[in-house]
Amino acid sequence: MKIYYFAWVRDYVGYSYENISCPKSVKTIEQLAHYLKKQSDGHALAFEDLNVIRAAINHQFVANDSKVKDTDEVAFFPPVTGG
Amino acid sequence: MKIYYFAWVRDYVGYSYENISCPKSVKTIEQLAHYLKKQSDGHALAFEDLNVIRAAINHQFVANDSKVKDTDEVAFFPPVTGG
Amino acid sequence: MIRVSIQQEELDVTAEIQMMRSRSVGAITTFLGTVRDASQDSSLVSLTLEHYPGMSEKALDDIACKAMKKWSLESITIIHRVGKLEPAEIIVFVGCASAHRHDAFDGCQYVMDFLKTDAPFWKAEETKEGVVWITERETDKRAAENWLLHEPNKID
Amino acid sequence: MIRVSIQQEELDVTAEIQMMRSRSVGAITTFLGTVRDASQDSSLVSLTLEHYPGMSEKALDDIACKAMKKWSLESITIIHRVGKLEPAEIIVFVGCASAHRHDAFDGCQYVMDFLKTDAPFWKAEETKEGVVWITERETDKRAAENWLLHEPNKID
Repeated sequence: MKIYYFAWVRDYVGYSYENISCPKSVKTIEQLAHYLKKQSDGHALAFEDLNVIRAAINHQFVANDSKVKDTDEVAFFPPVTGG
Repeated sequence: MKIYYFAWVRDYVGYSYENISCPKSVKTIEQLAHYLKKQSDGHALAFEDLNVIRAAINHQFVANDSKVKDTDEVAFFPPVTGG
Repeated sequence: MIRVSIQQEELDVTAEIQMMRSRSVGAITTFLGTVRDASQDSSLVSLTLEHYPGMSEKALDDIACKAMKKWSLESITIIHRVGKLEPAEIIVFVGCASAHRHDAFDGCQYVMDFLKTDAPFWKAEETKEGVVWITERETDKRAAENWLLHEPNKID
Repeated sequence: MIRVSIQQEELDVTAEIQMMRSRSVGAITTFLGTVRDASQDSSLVSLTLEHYPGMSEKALDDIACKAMKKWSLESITIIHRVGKLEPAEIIVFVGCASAHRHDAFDGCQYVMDFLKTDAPFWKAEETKEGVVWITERETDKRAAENWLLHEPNKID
């Protein structure tokens, strides 16, 4: 699964992109976040509070309970602050 | 009294400016308009319908019953259409 | 800061915006009124703008002063062109600079709504059939009156 | 017509407005978001804008499409800069062209309100103390939500 990180989520994780093989048990964004949290101290900091993280699947904003597939492009980032 | 005309009011009157001596009986904008109406066929056409004419005294929009003095700068024009 | 100009010359939008930029400004809203050909057969040749010199500057300044009191604005620039203009040319430029975007938007819209009803400018349209003075629009009167009924909506 | 650009380069406001002018356009409303120094001691050094390439273009196009459906607009241009910007530099340009000014104003404000909440851009402020990511503003969320509650006010 292709995963992109932006802004401070990327700063904590230490990478802007990861290609990972998830266990079968990871079926939603929330489950994916919990799985990623265990990958490193940086990941743990990044995913500490899921309330301040947003996600997108294939360039669309999605809710935490949205289903993810191995072929999806997933992104994690803080609430947007453009404009 | 200095009187300025603008847009189609000026087109009908034929002048952009007149300096006139009003009779003492002319005390308001409305009375002035009625007085001017009698000056020429052009004036008559310009002041035919006072509902579609606006006035200013010394660069301020005023109502028809506003008092005018001989030393005032008065202007007659159609409703404004700028911008 | 209020800047007003009534001019025949074209205006330089980039330069005007440059004047409004500063460290404390976060939002600049501008309105450009352009010569629109509303005729059915695209027959508008030109638009001639007339004004009441002396009164027009004061009227625009009055409107800008009221907007500055009503919203938190750093500056307002109003440039109104006069004389003969061609289709698509700029007639009026209104710019409002503020720390926040809602003040900039509301201020700009307020200035335009009152400019349409309270500033002594008149337009004459020239088509193949001749020259016709444009008459007042009922919707413009209503737009200005709406501001008197509603207090500004301070979201930002 | 919808035009979107995400770029590091400065933008030319005059050229963008030129693209939006036409015989049938009477009103062009633009919004410029600029780098504001909100610090107490004027210590902002720079603002860095990051985005999600691929998604950001689509998000801006989506917002513009919704605005085009909601109001009578001839064109919308959205230019969002990314990278490192200095105080007072332009971050975003939104332009809406319409026959009438109320559509142009509402369209522009709508695009800005949703751009603040629905487009994947992030800002980091650099001051003497270091670099800090800016957090979401509650007022921006409310501004966007307001559009979902109210239908546009067709005065013009």
